[in-house]
Amino acid sequence: MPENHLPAQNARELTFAQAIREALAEEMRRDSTVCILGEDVAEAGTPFKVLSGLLEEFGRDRVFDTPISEAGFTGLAVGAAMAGMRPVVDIMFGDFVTLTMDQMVNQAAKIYYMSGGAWKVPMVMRTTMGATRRSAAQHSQSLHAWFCHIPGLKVVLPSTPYDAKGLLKAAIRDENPVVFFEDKMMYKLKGLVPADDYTVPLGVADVKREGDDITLIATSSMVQVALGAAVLLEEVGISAEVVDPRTMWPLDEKTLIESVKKTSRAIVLDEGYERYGVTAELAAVIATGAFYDLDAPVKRMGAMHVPIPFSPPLEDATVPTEQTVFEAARALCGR
Amino acid sequence: MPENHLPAQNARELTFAQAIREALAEEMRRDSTVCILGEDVAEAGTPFKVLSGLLEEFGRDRVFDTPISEAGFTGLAVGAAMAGMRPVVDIMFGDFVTLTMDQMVNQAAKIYYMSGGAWKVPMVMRTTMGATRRSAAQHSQSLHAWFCHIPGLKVVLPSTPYDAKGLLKAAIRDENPVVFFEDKMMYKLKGLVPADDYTVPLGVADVKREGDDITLIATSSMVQVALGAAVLLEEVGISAEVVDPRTMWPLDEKTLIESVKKTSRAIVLDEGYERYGVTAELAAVIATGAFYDLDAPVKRMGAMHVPIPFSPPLEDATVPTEQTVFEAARALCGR
Amino acid sequence: MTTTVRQETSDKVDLWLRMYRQMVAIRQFETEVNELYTRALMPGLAHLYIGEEAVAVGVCSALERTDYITSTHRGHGHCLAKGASPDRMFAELLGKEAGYCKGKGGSMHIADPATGNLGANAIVGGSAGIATGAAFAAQRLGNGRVSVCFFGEGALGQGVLYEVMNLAQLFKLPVIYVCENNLYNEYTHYSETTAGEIVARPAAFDIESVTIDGQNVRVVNEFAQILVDRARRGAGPAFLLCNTYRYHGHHVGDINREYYRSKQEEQIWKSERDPIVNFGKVLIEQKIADQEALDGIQKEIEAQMKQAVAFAISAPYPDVDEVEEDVYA
Amino acid sequence: MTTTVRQETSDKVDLWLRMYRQMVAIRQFETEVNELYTRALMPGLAHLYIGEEAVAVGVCSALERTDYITSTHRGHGHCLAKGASPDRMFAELLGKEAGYCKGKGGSMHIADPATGNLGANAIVGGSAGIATGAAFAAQRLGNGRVSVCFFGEGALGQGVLYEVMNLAQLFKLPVIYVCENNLYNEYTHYSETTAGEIVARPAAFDIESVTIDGQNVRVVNEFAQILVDRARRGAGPAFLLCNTYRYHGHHVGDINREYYRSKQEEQIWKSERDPIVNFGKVLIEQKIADQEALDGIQKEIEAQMKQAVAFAISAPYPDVDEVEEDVYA
Ligand SMILES: Cc1ncc(C[n+]2csc(CCOP(=O)(O)OP(=O)(O)O)c2C)c(N)n1
Ligand SMILES: Cc1ncc(C[n+]2csc(CCOP(=O)(O)OP(=O)(O)O)c2C)c(N)n1
Ligand SMILES: [Mg+2]
Ligand SMILES: [Mg+2]
Repeated sequence: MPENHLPAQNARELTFAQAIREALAEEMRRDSTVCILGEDVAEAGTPFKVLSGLLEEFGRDRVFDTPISEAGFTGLAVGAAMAGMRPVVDIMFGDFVTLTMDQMVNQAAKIYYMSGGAWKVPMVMRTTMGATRRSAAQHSQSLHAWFCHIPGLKVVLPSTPYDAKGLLKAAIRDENPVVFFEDKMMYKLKGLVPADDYTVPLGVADVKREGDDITLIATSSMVQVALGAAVLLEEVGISAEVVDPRTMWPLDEKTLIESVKKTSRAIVLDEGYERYGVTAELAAVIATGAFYDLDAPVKRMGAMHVPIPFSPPLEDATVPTEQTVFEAARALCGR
Repeated sequence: MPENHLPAQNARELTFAQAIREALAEEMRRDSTVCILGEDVAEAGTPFKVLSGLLEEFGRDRVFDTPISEAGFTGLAVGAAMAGMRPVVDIMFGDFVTLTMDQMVNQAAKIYYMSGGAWKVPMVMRTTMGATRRSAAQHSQSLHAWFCHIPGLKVVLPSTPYDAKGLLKAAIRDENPVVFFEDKMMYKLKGLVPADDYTVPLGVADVKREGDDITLIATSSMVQVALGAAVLLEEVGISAEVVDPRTMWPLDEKTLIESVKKTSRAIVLDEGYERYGVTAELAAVIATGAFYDLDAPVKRMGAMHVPIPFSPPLEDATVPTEQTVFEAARALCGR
Repeated sequence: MTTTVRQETSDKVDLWLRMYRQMVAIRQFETEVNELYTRALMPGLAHLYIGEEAVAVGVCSALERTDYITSTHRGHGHCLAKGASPDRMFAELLGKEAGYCKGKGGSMHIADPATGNLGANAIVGGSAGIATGAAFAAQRLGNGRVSVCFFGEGALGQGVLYEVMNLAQLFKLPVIYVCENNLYNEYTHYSETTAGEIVARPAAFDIESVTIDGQNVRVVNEFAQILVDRARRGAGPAFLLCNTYRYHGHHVGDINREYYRSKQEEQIWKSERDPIVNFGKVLIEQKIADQEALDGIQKEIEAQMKQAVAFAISAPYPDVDEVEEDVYA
Repeated sequence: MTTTVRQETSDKVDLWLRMYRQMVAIRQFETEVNELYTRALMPGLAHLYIGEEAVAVGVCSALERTDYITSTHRGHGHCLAKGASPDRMFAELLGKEAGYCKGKGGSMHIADPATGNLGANAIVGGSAGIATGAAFAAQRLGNGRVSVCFFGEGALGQGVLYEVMNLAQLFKLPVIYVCENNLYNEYTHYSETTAGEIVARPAAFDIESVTIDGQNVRVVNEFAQILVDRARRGAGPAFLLCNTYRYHGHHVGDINREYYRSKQEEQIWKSERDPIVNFGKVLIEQKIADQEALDGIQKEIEAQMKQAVAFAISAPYPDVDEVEEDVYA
């Protein structure tokens, strides 16, 4: 059974946000080169209050409020990482990564390779994703697929407090630029988190629930949706396995494929746009890897191909829900 | 037979670059709101000389040299389009689109939707793609997959002079923001182009070669590679069909799926990074649409998941070639 | 001669009264927004413009209806000052079909071609390119329009602003960059995020730059008029720095603000520099209105806003099928 | 006292001769690059630094080996001045395993930790963040290093430059922005792309800004030294505008240039303002060297460069398997 299903004895219940904060605090204590840069990260602790208290413990030498200059402070972090720091930059809404693409993609991602391994860029970009917060089209996107497409970057999408803490600590210790996506609707999600130091390695998927009839491969907040759908499916006699890749790159293809080989049916769930996004890659990987075992086409469920609307009934229609996943799974299983 | 296999009687042989230039010139003559903005587009006619002569014909009121401000002049084009112009912006190397993502994605792509249809953004971004020019990691990327992922944008990847001209004219006349990718290694490619006014509609795939045993779905410069591979395959008795989607969005799924249903085998070829890119979407679409007809998993061939290296032997290894496609197709056909 | 003077005076009276009414309307609109939030009737959040009314009103009163504006996340005031109607605005804030964007945009994306409003924008600095581009189009099409880009001082952090100011000056575009310095980027004082003098930045691109009291609507309007006329004449872009203050939090949910600004600071701005109160005093002093008239305006607008809110509340949501409409034109 | 003076003098003599040699080395290196291109021995293109040697040499001579630089597409001069060895540079330009980046970077991406070279960069303005960040690290780690960001005047078009200048001044970072104004952004005169005075831009962020003759290596070095010392003391960032000129085309393939600049203009810069020739005259005047000594330097360096080229030509390409190495650390 995966490690996080057996939390250590000293585990406490924490929210997702608390788990993130704890990961940062522990790494900042462990390594004085870890620092935080972003807008309203100091006194305000970000608008989501995820970083509250870090300024008090670590002071202004470690937690830096920046101007509203996403490209600028991300670029600064790239150089700082090359020259001996381990910066963690905070991009408030994932929609603003648009402004950082040159720094992340033409610089951070390529420096190790372009320099033939001479310079490395150990930095983390933490940012958010996820809709249904009534924040409209420029504050609701899940743009992680862009980073997944770029060699040189690692991309992490935690789905539980346990994973969030362990993966963030691993990301900070990683020698490469890592982009870490937090679903802003999940900050209050609770879960058991050990007090002892631990990391979750990047590149290892986690079977969040075992099952036999269908595999639901889900990322970030969609893991909870998948788990909810699995309960509904159980009621109609369908046993669903829920697999969380946890990191999009490196991607643990083996675990995904093995699960689908076992169940012979799969739905891929991700909150990014469905088209040309994460669901496409995962579906393609499975369709190839489990080609001879699939009893039905892999079903993809992502965000509808529209800018996220503000109006609540419209916005709610754009993302997969327990109910829509339940129905899709039923249809796929032919029951 | 598709229209472009039967060029009108007044067709001439033009290079890909000439076809682009002619499309722009014709549209600029037809519509005085069409203008060009970019770096070194006027006297220099771009470093690729694609726009040579346009300044002479249309003057400084229509062809604007800009500072090296990709975000700035793209943003300017968005506003200009809203207020009655039809700007065509030139992003010299496709690698620099990193700098325009906020303008294209948070602004251009969403304005029509966010305003409930009140404002539209009829603009075209022309940019380049393609490796093997010995330009290294920051001047060789093919980042079109990012735009394909974003609702509100259309994405065009022409593969012949005929398509280039017809698609560019259609893009300029389109009421939406369109991103138009030109493979810089194809500018000298020749083909027949009618002198008469014509457009190629966005969203219609083209069967570039008919065949029975395997479908090679290819974009941009990969179409020539696929056609070359098809010739090699013919020699070993494999009949390959080559299908060019021409536009990534809107995507003509039907034509792709029908071809694969007929041949029962498919390779998807695209010069973008293979991971989380165009090949994933096309493979997923086919794996679903032709699920019951496929005799083998869809094979994806894109750029290797590495920053493009400078060193010629390394760079050449990163992209599919006639030979590697030939071999993959043979393996897929089991011969 | 006498006639002209009288004409001017009555023009001025009209303008002043109109500006006063508009400022009251914005304040009352925003008061209702806060109320809607408190009563949990509004989805999401909103950024109130209360305290800054003189900027939007002073500037927009210098514009023609066909002139362009772009606005920000704190955009209700700009939209109203440019002529938007409160009922369709409230409807938009509640995500209703009758809203300016059919409910698809919400508080941060109100747009309206009829009043030249190119749209509010939730990306800080995100409309700088758009406003500059509209000015480019106006120049190319020769339609004499001017474009105004409203933004908070936080947008000075965004590089694209410098890119487009350079372009605007090179092309001599009719665009006015109106910077609303309300002292805070969300929860951070602007002095922590802004090196040097603000107006030195546009000035570095040779852009005409003026710093004014953004709490005095007459001053704002006078300077805006000068810069707009100048732009319309073809003399190029300008930068108008308006010093102002927001009375409420960064957004409606930002209630406990003492960790980033003092109650005392808020109190001083409210009691000494309120744009509506102070302008009301001027109107009375100059005998353009008496207290009763001002109270009447207040009442009338309150009633109008209540009605507009009621309209929005009872308006229907868009049909769910609408979600896939308007993606492509 | 006498001793000190003699000491200073001999220091100066050493420095001047070293700077002279370095300028000659850069010119000779670039001459060979052009030759490699003409003889079709080099893959791709390269952007020659000939004419601008005094900037890289003057600035880098004010730096310690451990100080940082970032460079541009026109970067050979900066890399050499910071201490790179020509053989490994040529090897890189030819895509060979022995190159600074194992052949993976090529002309535009030479990087070398041993000499503090954070890397050339093919994105205009692309290294502004990196240089600023290295200064940030130096400050945080307290290692006393200074960071220099070289860029052409074309990079003034990139917004990120303003974002990081603001950050650098707010954080008082030890970074020097060295702007090489060689008059052209590729094929467009900088006056068509640059509104206002260049140095007004950094000055707007309260950054110490100086304009100097970039063709005079002594002037460049003196001012660079002042700004570097200042930064090392903790006094914050600076901006050094160096007026200069590239003799060759934008890149080696840009041969017919008359559509964007006159032969006469090129001639004047070459004949009247050549940094090597003019500095050579000073060395002779001041009796630091005679013509023969200078000719000797020239010969010696020519031979050295020929040898380095030969090394690179005969060096092997990386193994094809190398293509998948170094993607992740
Ligand atoms: C590019 C970008 N970065 C960050 C944000 C988050 N954000 C929204 S408003 C704001 C502060 C804006 O301050 P200012 O421009 O002064 O406007 P004000 O709110 O004071 O009117 C921030 C950081 C954003 N919307 N866009
Ligand atoms: C972001 C970006 N835009 C455009 C280019 C293409 N480009 C390469 S060099 C250059 C001109 C640079 O001019 P300048 O900064 O003055 O440097 P110089 O070549 O004169 O040394 C341009 C436009 C680029 N490399 N990066
Ligand atoms: Mg503010
Ligand atoms: Mg230059």
